[in-house]
Amino acid sequence: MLKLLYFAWLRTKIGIAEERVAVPEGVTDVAGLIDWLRGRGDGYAEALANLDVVKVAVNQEYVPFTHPVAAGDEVALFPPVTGG
Amino acid sequence: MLKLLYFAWLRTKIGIAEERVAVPEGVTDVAGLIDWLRGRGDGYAEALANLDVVKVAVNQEYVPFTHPVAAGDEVALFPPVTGG
Amino acid sequence: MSVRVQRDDFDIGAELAALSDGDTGIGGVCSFTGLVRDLHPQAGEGPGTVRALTLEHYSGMTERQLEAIEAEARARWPLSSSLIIHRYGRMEPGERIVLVACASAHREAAFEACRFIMDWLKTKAPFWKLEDTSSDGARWVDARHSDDAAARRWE
Amino acid sequence: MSVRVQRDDFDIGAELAALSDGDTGIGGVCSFTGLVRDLHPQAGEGPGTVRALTLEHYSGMTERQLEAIEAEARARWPLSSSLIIHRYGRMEPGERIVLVACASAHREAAFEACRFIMDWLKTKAPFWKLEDTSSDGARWVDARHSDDAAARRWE
Repeated sequence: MLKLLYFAWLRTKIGIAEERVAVPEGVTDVAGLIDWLRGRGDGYAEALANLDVVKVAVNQEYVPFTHPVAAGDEVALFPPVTGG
Repeated sequence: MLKLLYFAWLRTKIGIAEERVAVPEGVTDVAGLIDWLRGRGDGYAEALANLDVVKVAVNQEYVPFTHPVAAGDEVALFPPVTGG
Repeated sequence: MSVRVQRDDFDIGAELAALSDGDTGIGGVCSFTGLVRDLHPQAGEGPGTVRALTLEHYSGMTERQLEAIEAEARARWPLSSSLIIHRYGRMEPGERIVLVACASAHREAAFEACRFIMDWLKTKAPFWKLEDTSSDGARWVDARHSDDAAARRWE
Repeated sequence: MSVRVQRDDFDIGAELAALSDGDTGIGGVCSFTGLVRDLHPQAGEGPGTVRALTLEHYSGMTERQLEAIEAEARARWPLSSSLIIHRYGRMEPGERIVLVACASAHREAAFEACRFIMDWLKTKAPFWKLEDTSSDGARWVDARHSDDAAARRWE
Protein backbone atom coordinates (compact mmCIF):
# COMPACT_ATOMS: atom_id res chain seq x y z
CA MET A 1 0.00 0.00 0.00
CA LEU A 2 1.04 3.56 -0.74
CA LYS A 3 -0.18 6.61 1.13
CA LEU A 4 -0.96 9.33 -1.42
CA LEU A 5 -1.37 13.01 -0.54
CA TYR A 6 -2.63 15.79 -2.82
CA PHE A 7 -2.33 19.51 -2.15
CA ALA A 8 -3.71 22.81 -3.46
CA TRP A 9 -5.31 22.58 -6.92
CA LEU A 10 -4.21 18.98 -7.38
CA ARG A 11 -6.29 18.22 -4.31
CA THR A 12 -9.32 20.17 -5.55
CA LYS A 13 -9.16 18.62 -9.04
CA ILE A 14 -8.76 15.07 -7.73
CA GLY A 15 -11.37 15.75 -5.07
CA ILE A 16 -9.63 14.13 -2.10
CA ALA A 17 -6.69 15.11 0.11
CA GLU A 18 -5.42 11.65 0.93
CA GLU A 19 -5.88 8.03 0.01
CA ARG A 20 -4.24 4.64 0.49
CA VAL A 21 -3.84 2.60 -2.66
CA ALA A 22 -2.49 -0.78 -3.71
CA VAL A 23 -0.71 -0.22 -7.02
CA PRO A 24 -0.14 -2.86 -9.73
CA GLU A 25 3.19 -4.69 -9.68
CA GLY A 26 4.45 -2.88 -12.78
CA VAL A 27 4.39 0.50 -10.99
CA THR A 28 7.90 0.94 -9.58
CA ASP A 29 8.62 4.65 -9.83
CA VAL A 30 6.90 8.04 -9.58
CA ALA A 31 6.42 8.32 -13.35
CA GLY A 32 4.72 4.93 -13.43
CA LEU A 33 2.56 5.84 -10.46
CA ILE A 34 1.39 9.04 -12.19
CA ASP A 35 0.59 7.15 -15.40
CA TRP A 36 -1.48 4.69 -13.44
CA LEU A 37 -3.25 7.46 -11.47
CA ARG A 38 -4.25 9.23 -14.72
CA GLY A 39 -6.33 6.20 -15.62
CA ARG A 40 -8.32 6.35 -12.40
CA GLY A 41 -10.67 9.15 -13.50
CA ASP A 42 -11.08 12.51 -15.20
CA GLY A 43 -10.07 14.44 -12.06
CA TYR A 44 -6.78 12.58 -11.87
CA ALA A 45 -6.16 12.94 -15.61
CA GLU A 46 -6.80 16.66 -15.47
CA ALA A 47 -4.73 17.25 -12.32
CA LEU A 48 -1.79 15.32 -13.75
CA ALA A 49 -2.03 16.52 -17.37
CA ASN A 50 0.95 18.89 -17.24
CA LEU A 51 3.89 17.55 -15.24
CA ASP A 52 5.70 20.89 -15.58
CA VAL A 53 3.52 22.08 -12.72
CA VAL A 54 3.54 18.93 -10.59
CA LYS A 55 6.08 18.43 -7.81
CA VAL A 56 6.61 15.13 -6.01
CA ALA A 57 7.78 14.29 -2.52
CA VAL A 58 8.40 10.73 -1.34
CA ASN A 59 8.52 10.39 2.43
CA GLN A 60 8.52 14.19 2.71
CA GLU A 61 11.58 14.78 0.50
CA TYR A 62 11.51 16.22 -3.01
CA VAL A 63 12.28 13.60 -5.64
CA PRO A 64 12.47 13.44 -9.46
CA PHE A 65 9.87 11.47 -11.47
CA THR A 66 12.44 8.68 -11.84
CA HIS A 67 12.47 8.05 -8.07
CA PRO A 68 11.33 4.54 -7.03
CA VAL A 69 8.16 4.02 -5.03
CA ALA A 70 7.61 1.05 -2.76
CA ALA A 71 4.99 -0.27 -0.36
CA GLY A 72 4.82 1.87 2.78
CA ASP A 73 5.93 5.08 1.06
CA GLU A 74 4.15 8.39 1.58
CA VAL A 75 3.91 10.01 -1.85
CA ALA A 76 2.73 13.62 -2.16
CA LEU A 77 1.79 15.34 -5.41
CA PHE A 78 1.40 19.11 -5.46
CA PRO A 79 1.87 22.26 -7.55
CA PRO A 80 4.93 24.54 -7.26
CA VAL A 81 4.84 26.11 -3.82
CA THR A 82 3.67 29.68 -3.20
CA GLY A 83 4.26 30.42 0.48
CA GLY A 84 6.27 33.14 2.15
CA MET B 1 33.87 84.77 11.56
CA LEU B 2 33.74 81.01 11.09
CA LYS B 3 32.03 78.57 13.40
CA LEU B 4 34.32 75.55 13.87
CA LEU B 5 33.17 72.20 15.26
CA TYR B 6 35.36 69.24 16.26
CA PHE B 7 34.14 65.71 16.93
CA ALA B 8 35.41 62.44 18.44
CA TRP B 9 39.21 62.23 18.82
CA LEU B 10 39.71 65.49 16.93
CA ARG B 11 37.68 67.12 19.69
CA THR B 12 39.60 65.41 22.49
CA LYS B 13 42.98 66.24 20.93
CA ILE B 14 42.10 69.88 20.28
CA GLY B 15 40.41 70.08 23.66
CA ILE B 16 37.27 71.98 22.67
CA ALA B 17 34.11 71.05 20.81
CA GLU B 18 33.35 74.36 19.20
CA GLU B 19 34.84 77.81 18.62
CA ARG B 20 34.26 80.94 16.60
CA VAL B 21 37.32 82.27 14.82
CA ALA B 22 38.26 85.17 12.57
CA VAL B 23 40.67 83.74 9.99
CA PRO B 24 43.36 85.69 8.09
CA GLU B 25 42.40 87.00 4.66
CA GLY B 26 44.63 84.50 2.89
CA VAL B 27 42.55 81.56 4.17
CA THR B 28 39.99 80.90 1.44
CA ASP B 29 39.49 77.15 1.42
CA VAL B 30 39.41 74.15 3.76
CA ALA B 31 43.05 73.24 3.07
CA GLY B 32 44.13 76.76 3.98
CA LEU B 33 42.00 76.74 7.09
CA ILE B 34 43.56 73.47 8.24
CA ASP B 35 47.09 74.82 7.62
CA TRP B 36 46.27 77.88 9.67
CA LEU B 37 44.69 75.81 12.48
CA ARG B 38 47.82 73.62 12.74
CA GLY B 39 49.77 76.70 13.82
CA ARG B 40 47.44 77.42 16.69
CA GLY B 41 48.90 74.84 19.07
CA ASP B 42 50.16 71.31 19.58
CA GLY B 43 46.66 69.88 20.02
CA TYR B 44 45.59 71.25 16.63
CA ALA B 45 48.82 70.10 14.97
CA GLU B 46 48.43 66.60 16.34
CA ALA B 47 44.72 66.34 15.52
CA LEU B 48 45.30 67.52 11.95
CA ALA B 49 48.60 65.70 11.28
CA ASN B 50 47.15 63.01 9.02
CA LEU B 51 44.45 64.25 6.66
CA ASP B 52 43.72 60.70 5.51
CA VAL B 53 41.66 60.39 8.68
CA VAL B 54 40.09 63.86 8.71
CA LYS B 55 36.71 64.51 7.13
CA VAL B 56 35.27 67.97 6.55
CA ALA B 57 31.74 69.30 6.39
CA VAL B 58 30.88 72.88 5.48
CA ASN B 59 27.40 73.91 6.47
CA GLN B 60 26.64 70.26 7.32
CA GLU B 61 27.56 68.85 3.89
CA TYR B 62 30.69 66.79 3.15
CA VAL B 63 33.20 68.75 1.07
CA PRO B 64 36.71 68.14 -0.30
CA PHE B 65 39.72 70.05 1.08
CA THR B 66 39.55 72.33 -1.96
CA HIS B 67 36.12 73.64 -0.94
CA PRO B 68 35.99 77.43 -0.25
CA VAL B 69 35.27 78.75 3.23
CA ALA B 70 33.74 82.14 3.85
CA ALA B 71 32.55 84.23 6.77
CA GLY B 72 29.41 82.78 8.33
CA ASP B 73 30.21 79.18 7.40
CA GLU B 74 29.91 76.32 9.87
CA VAL B 75 32.98 74.12 9.35
CA ALA B 76 33.20 70.74 11.05
CA LEU B 77 36.31 68.57 11.25
CA PHE B 78 36.03 64.96 12.34
CA PRO B 79 37.40 61.43 11.87
CA PRO B 80 35.79 58.83 9.58
CA VAL B 81 32.40 57.96 11.04
CA THR B 82 31.76 54.77 13.01
CA GLY B 83 28.04 54.68 13.74
CA GLY B 84 25.41 52.09 12.92
CA MET C 1 17.89 27.95 15.82
CA SER C 2 14.19 27.55 15.67
CA VAL C 3 11.38 26.78 13.22
CA ARG C 4 7.69 27.20 13.98
CA VAL C 5 4.68 26.50 11.78
CA GLN C 6 1.56 27.85 13.42
CA ARG C 7 -1.92 29.20 12.86
CA ASP C 8 -1.58 32.14 15.26
CA ASP C 9 0.02 35.52 14.70
CA PHE C 10 3.38 36.31 16.33
CA ASP C 11 4.92 39.25 18.19
CA ILE C 12 7.88 40.51 16.14
CA GLY C 13 9.31 42.67 18.92
CA ALA C 14 9.31 39.79 21.41
CA GLU C 15 10.69 37.33 18.84
CA LEU C 16 13.57 39.59 17.82
CA ALA C 17 14.41 40.43 21.42
CA ALA C 18 14.49 36.71 22.32
CA LEU C 19 16.75 36.00 19.32
CA SER C 20 19.60 38.13 20.65
CA ASP C 21 18.86 37.96 24.37
CA GLY C 22 21.90 37.04 26.44
CA ASP C 23 24.36 36.93 23.52
CA THR C 24 26.37 40.17 23.56
CA GLY C 25 28.54 38.99 20.68
CA ILE C 26 25.68 39.72 18.27
CA GLY C 27 26.22 42.89 16.24
CA GLY C 28 23.05 42.86 14.19
CA VAL C 29 19.74 41.20 13.48
CA CYS C 30 18.16 41.18 10.03
CA SER C 31 14.48 40.31 9.79
CA PHE C 32 11.95 39.93 7.02
CA THR C 33 8.21 39.95 7.59
CA GLY C 34 5.87 38.88 4.78
CA LEU C 35 2.38 40.39 4.76
CA VAL C 36 -0.92 39.59 3.02
CA ARG C 37 -1.48 42.02 0.14
CA ASP C 38 -4.93 42.97 -1.11
CA LEU C 39 -3.94 43.13 -4.74
CA HIS C 40 -2.68 40.79 -7.42
CA PRO C 41 -0.51 42.58 -9.97
CA GLN C 42 0.25 39.38 -11.94
CA ALA C 43 -3.48 39.09 -12.70
CA GLY C 44 -3.59 42.83 -13.51
CA GLU C 45 -5.76 43.52 -10.49
CA GLY C 46 -5.48 46.51 -8.20
CA PRO C 47 -6.03 47.17 -4.51
CA GLY C 48 -9.07 45.65 -2.85
CA THR C 49 -9.16 42.59 -5.09
CA VAL C 50 -7.95 40.08 -2.52
CA ARG C 51 -10.32 39.80 0.45
CA ALA C 52 -8.40 37.05 2.24
CA LEU C 53 -5.72 34.44 1.81
CA THR C 54 -5.78 30.84 2.99
CA LEU C 55 -2.45 29.11 3.37
CA GLU C 56 -2.45 25.35 2.99
CA HIS C 57 0.67 23.38 3.90
CA TYR C 58 2.06 19.86 4.08
CA SER C 59 2.33 19.30 7.80
CA GLY C 60 5.50 17.39 8.62
CA MET C 61 7.28 18.07 5.35
CA THR C 62 6.97 21.81 5.95
CA GLU C 63 8.89 21.64 9.21
CA ARG C 64 11.51 19.35 7.69
CA GLN C 65 12.03 21.68 4.73
CA LEU C 66 12.25 24.79 6.89
CA GLU C 67 14.73 23.08 9.21
CA ALA C 68 16.83 22.01 6.24
CA ILE C 69 16.80 25.56 4.83
CA GLU C 70 17.78 27.01 8.19
CA ALA C 71 20.57 24.44 8.59
CA GLU C 72 21.86 25.34 5.12
CA ALA C 73 21.90 29.03 6.05
CA ARG C 74 23.86 28.28 9.22
CA ALA C 75 26.34 26.20 7.24
CA ARG C 76 26.91 29.09 4.83
CA TRP C 77 27.06 32.06 7.22
CA PRO C 78 28.32 32.54 10.79
CA LEU C 79 24.97 33.02 12.52
CA SER C 80 24.57 33.35 16.26
CA SER C 81 20.88 32.48 16.07
CA SER C 82 18.05 32.26 13.58
CA LEU C 83 14.30 31.96 13.47
CA ILE C 84 11.64 31.02 10.95
CA ILE C 85 7.93 31.38 11.79
CA HIS C 86 5.39 30.64 9.07
CA ARG C 87 1.64 30.77 9.56
CA TYR C 88 -1.05 28.70 7.86
CA GLY C 89 -4.83 29.09 7.69
CA ARG C 90 -6.93 32.10 6.79
CA MET C 91 -5.49 35.64 6.92
CA GLU C 92 -6.73 39.05 5.86
CA PRO C 93 -4.82 41.80 4.02
CA GLY C 94 -2.20 43.40 6.24
CA GLU C 95 -1.75 40.30 8.40
CA ARG C 96 1.72 38.82 8.94
CA ILE C 97 2.36 35.52 7.14
CA VAL C 98 6.02 34.81 7.78
CA LEU C 99 8.93 36.04 9.87
CA VAL C 100 12.56 35.19 9.16
CA ALA C 101 15.29 36.61 11.38
CA CYS C 102 19.05 36.04 11.51
CA ALA C 103 21.45 37.32 14.16
CA SER C 104 25.20 37.52 13.60
CA ALA C 105 28.34 39.31 14.72
CA HIS C 106 28.40 40.82 11.22
CA ARG C 107 25.61 42.59 9.38
CA GLU C 108 26.61 41.13 5.98
CA ALA C 109 26.00 37.59 7.26
CA ALA C 110 22.68 38.58 8.87
CA PHE C 111 21.40 40.21 5.65
CA GLU C 112 22.60 37.46 3.32
CA ALA C 113 21.32 34.58 5.43
CA CYS C 114 17.91 36.20 5.93
CA ARG C 115 17.47 36.79 2.22
CA PHE C 116 18.71 33.30 1.39
CA ILE C 117 16.18 31.72 3.76
CA MET C 118 13.32 33.77 2.25
CA ASP C 119 14.38 32.88 -1.31
CA TRP C 120 14.62 29.17 -0.60
CA LEU C 121 11.48 29.15 1.53
CA LYS C 122 9.56 30.69 -1.40
CA THR C 123 10.47 27.80 -3.71
CA LYS C 124 10.97 24.84 -1.35
CA ALA C 125 8.64 25.09 1.67
CA PRO C 126 5.37 23.29 0.85
CA PHE C 127 2.85 26.11 1.32
CA TRP C 128 0.15 27.11 -1.18
CA LYS C 129 -1.87 30.31 -1.22
CA LEU C 130 -5.57 30.31 -2.02
CA GLU C 131 -6.88 33.83 -2.64
CA ASP C 132 -10.46 34.82 -1.92
CA THR C 133 -10.94 37.50 -4.60
CA SER C 134 -13.73 39.91 -5.38
CA SER C 135 -13.17 39.35 -9.14
CA ASP C 136 -13.42 35.60 -9.53
CA GLY C 137 -13.81 33.97 -6.16
CA ALA C 138 -11.31 31.46 -4.78
CA ARG C 139 -8.14 31.18 -6.84
CA TRP C 140 -4.87 29.32 -6.28
CA VAL C 141 -1.89 31.64 -6.60
CA ASP C 142 0.57 30.73 -9.37
CA ALA C 143 4.26 30.30 -8.62
CA ARG C 144 6.37 33.22 -9.84
CA HIS C 145 9.32 32.79 -12.20
CA SER C 146 11.07 35.61 -10.35
CA ASP C 147 11.03 33.46 -7.20
CA ASP C 148 12.69 30.58 -9.08
CA ALA C 149 15.34 32.97 -10.36
CA ALA C 150 15.94 34.36 -6.87
CA ALA C 151 16.36 30.86 -5.43
CA ARG C 152 18.79 29.84 -8.19
CA ARG C 153 21.11 32.73 -7.30
CA TRP C 154 22.18 30.72 -4.23
CA GLU C 155 22.96 27.42 -5.96
CA MET D 1 9.45 58.14 5.41
CA SER D 2 10.90 59.00 8.72
CA VAL D 3 14.25 59.67 10.41
CA ARG D 4 14.75 59.91 14.16
CA VAL D 5 17.91 60.58 16.15
CA GLN D 6 17.26 60.02 19.81
CA ARG D 7 18.79 59.09 23.13
CA ASP D 8 16.04 56.65 24.13
CA ASP D 9 15.57 53.04 23.14
CA PHE D 10 12.81 52.12 20.67
CA ASP D 11 10.15 49.40 20.38
CA ILE D 12 10.87 47.36 17.24
CA GLY D 13 7.49 45.62 17.19
CA ALA D 14 5.57 48.89 17.41
CA GLU D 15 7.83 50.61 14.86
CA LEU D 16 7.48 47.81 12.29
CA ALA D 17 3.73 47.58 12.80
CA ALA D 18 3.38 51.35 12.28
CA LEU D 19 5.50 51.16 9.12
CA SER D 20 3.01 48.95 7.30
CA ASP D 21 -0.18 49.95 9.10
CA GLY D 22 -3.02 50.82 6.73
CA ASP D 23 -1.13 50.03 3.52
CA THR D 24 -2.29 46.64 2.30
CA GLY D 25 -0.20 46.93 -0.84
CA ILE D 26 2.92 46.13 1.21
CA GLY D 27 4.19 42.59 0.68
CA GLY D 28 7.16 42.66 2.99
CA VAL D 29 9.19 44.58 5.52
CA CYS D 30 12.94 44.13 5.92
CA SER D 31 14.54 45.44 9.07
CA PHE D 32 18.03 45.62 10.49
CA THR D 33 18.79 46.21 14.15
CA GLY D 34 22.33 47.04 15.25
CA LEU D 35 23.35 46.06 18.78
CA VAL D 36 26.19 46.96 21.13
CA ARG D 37 28.73 44.12 21.24
CA ASP D 38 30.95 43.43 24.24
CA LEU D 39 33.97 42.43 22.20
CA HIS D 40 36.32 44.04 19.74
CA PRO D 41 37.70 41.49 17.27
CA GLN D 42 39.73 44.12 15.32
CA ALA D 43 41.72 44.77 18.49
CA GLY D 44 42.03 41.03 19.07
CA GLU D 45 39.85 41.22 22.16
CA GLY D 46 37.26 38.71 23.21
CA PRO D 47 33.91 38.84 25.01
CA GLY D 48 33.62 41.07 28.05
CA THR D 49 36.15 43.64 26.84
CA VAL D 50 33.65 46.40 26.03
CA ARG D 51 31.75 47.56 29.10
CA ALA D 52 29.81 50.32 27.35
CA LEU D 53 29.65 52.40 24.20
CA THR D 54 29.04 56.13 23.95
CA LEU D 55 27.79 57.44 20.63
CA GLU D 56 28.64 61.03 19.78
CA HIS D 57 27.00 62.67 16.78
CA TYR D 58 26.83 65.92 14.86
CA SER D 59 23.36 67.14 15.66
CA GLY D 60 21.78 68.71 12.61
CA MET D 61 24.11 67.19 10.05
CA THR D 62 23.16 63.71 11.28
CA GLU D 63 19.50 64.24 10.48
CA ARG D 64 20.35 65.80 7.10
CA GLN D 65 22.59 62.90 6.15
CA LEU D 66 20.10 60.26 7.23
CA GLU D 67 17.32 62.02 5.32
CA ALA D 68 19.52 62.20 2.23
CA ILE D 69 20.37 58.48 2.51
CA GLU D 70 16.72 57.59 2.94
CA ALA D 71 15.75 59.77 -0.05
CA GLU D 72 18.42 58.05 -2.16
CA ALA D 73 17.03 54.64 -1.18
CA ARG D 74 13.53 55.73 -2.16
CA ALA D 75 14.80 57.02 -5.50
CA ARG D 76 16.46 53.66 -6.21
CA TRP D 77 13.78 51.23 -5.02
CA PRO D 78 9.95 51.27 -4.98
CA LEU D 79 9.43 51.61 -1.23
CA SER D 80 6.04 52.06 0.38
CA SER D 81 7.59 53.38 3.57
CA SER D 82 10.91 53.49 5.38
CA LEU D 83 12.33 54.30 8.78
CA ILE D 84 15.71 55.08 10.29
CA ILE D 85 16.12 55.40 14.07
CA HIS D 86 19.63 55.95 15.44
CA ARG D 87 20.44 56.43 19.10
CA TYR D 88 23.19 58.49 20.66
CA GLY D 89 24.60 58.61 24.20
CA ARG D 90 25.74 55.80 26.44
CA MET D 91 24.67 52.19 25.85
CA GLU D 92 25.61 48.84 27.32
CA PRO D 93 26.30 45.54 25.52
CA GLY D 94 23.11 44.05 24.07
CA GLU D 95 21.38 47.42 23.74
CA ARG D 96 19.89 48.47 20.40
CA ILE D 97 21.80 51.24 18.59
CA VAL D 98 20.05 51.55 15.25
CA LEU D 99 16.94 50.37 13.44
CA VAL D 100 16.49 50.56 9.68
CA ALA D 101 13.29 49.24 8.11
CA CYS D 102 11.98 49.30 4.55
CA ALA D 103 8.51 48.24 3.38
CA SER D 104 7.73 47.42 -0.24
CA ALA D 105 5.37 45.48 -2.46
CA HIS D 106 8.40 43.32 -3.32
CA ARG D 107 10.82 41.63 -0.96
CA GLU D 108 13.83 42.25 -3.23
CA ALA D 109 13.34 46.02 -2.93
CA ALA D 110 12.84 45.83 0.84
CA PHE D 111 16.05 43.80 1.33
CA GLU D 112 18.19 45.85 -1.03
CA ALA D 113 17.05 49.23 0.25
CA CYS D 114 17.54 48.23 3.90
CA ARG D 115 21.05 46.98 3.26
CA PHE D 116 21.88 50.05 1.16
CA ILE D 117 20.76 52.38 3.95
CA MET D 118 22.85 50.51 6.53
CA ASP D 119 25.92 50.53 4.27
CA TRP D 120 25.68 54.25 3.54
CA LEU D 121 24.79 55.11 7.13
CA LYS D 122 27.95 53.31 8.30
CA THR D 123 30.18 55.56 6.17
CA LYS D 124 28.20 58.81 5.88
CA ALA D 125 26.14 59.47 9.02
CA PRO D 126 28.25 61.52 11.46
CA PHE D 127 28.31 59.21 14.49
CA TRP D 128 31.41 58.16 16.41
CA LYS D 129 31.71 55.31 18.89
CA LEU D 130 33.72 55.66 22.08
CA GLU D 131 34.25 52.32 23.79
CA ASP D 132 34.67 51.97 27.51
CA THR D 133 36.97 48.92 27.66
CA SER D 134 38.33 46.81 30.48
CA SER D 135 41.71 46.54 28.68
CA ASP D 136 42.68 50.16 28.07
CA GLY D 137 39.88 52.47 29.15
CA ALA D 138 38.08 54.82 26.78
CA ARG D 139 38.97 54.27 23.12
CA TRP D 140 37.57 55.72 19.91
CA VAL D 141 36.54 52.98 17.48
CA ASP D 142 38.41 53.01 14.16
CA ALA D 143 36.51 53.07 10.88
CA ARG D 144 36.53 49.69 9.10
CA HIS D 145 37.78 49.25 5.54
CA SER D 146 35.09 46.62 5.04
CA ASP D 147 32.46 49.31 5.65
CA ASP D 148 34.02 51.51 2.96
CA ALA D 149 34.00 48.59 0.57
CA ALA D 150 30.36 47.80 1.37
CA ALA D 151 29.35 51.43 0.74
CA ARG D 152 31.22 51.56 -2.59
CA ARG D 153 29.20 48.61 -3.90
CA TRP D 154 26.26 51.00 -4.32
CA GLU D 155 28.07 53.75 -6.24
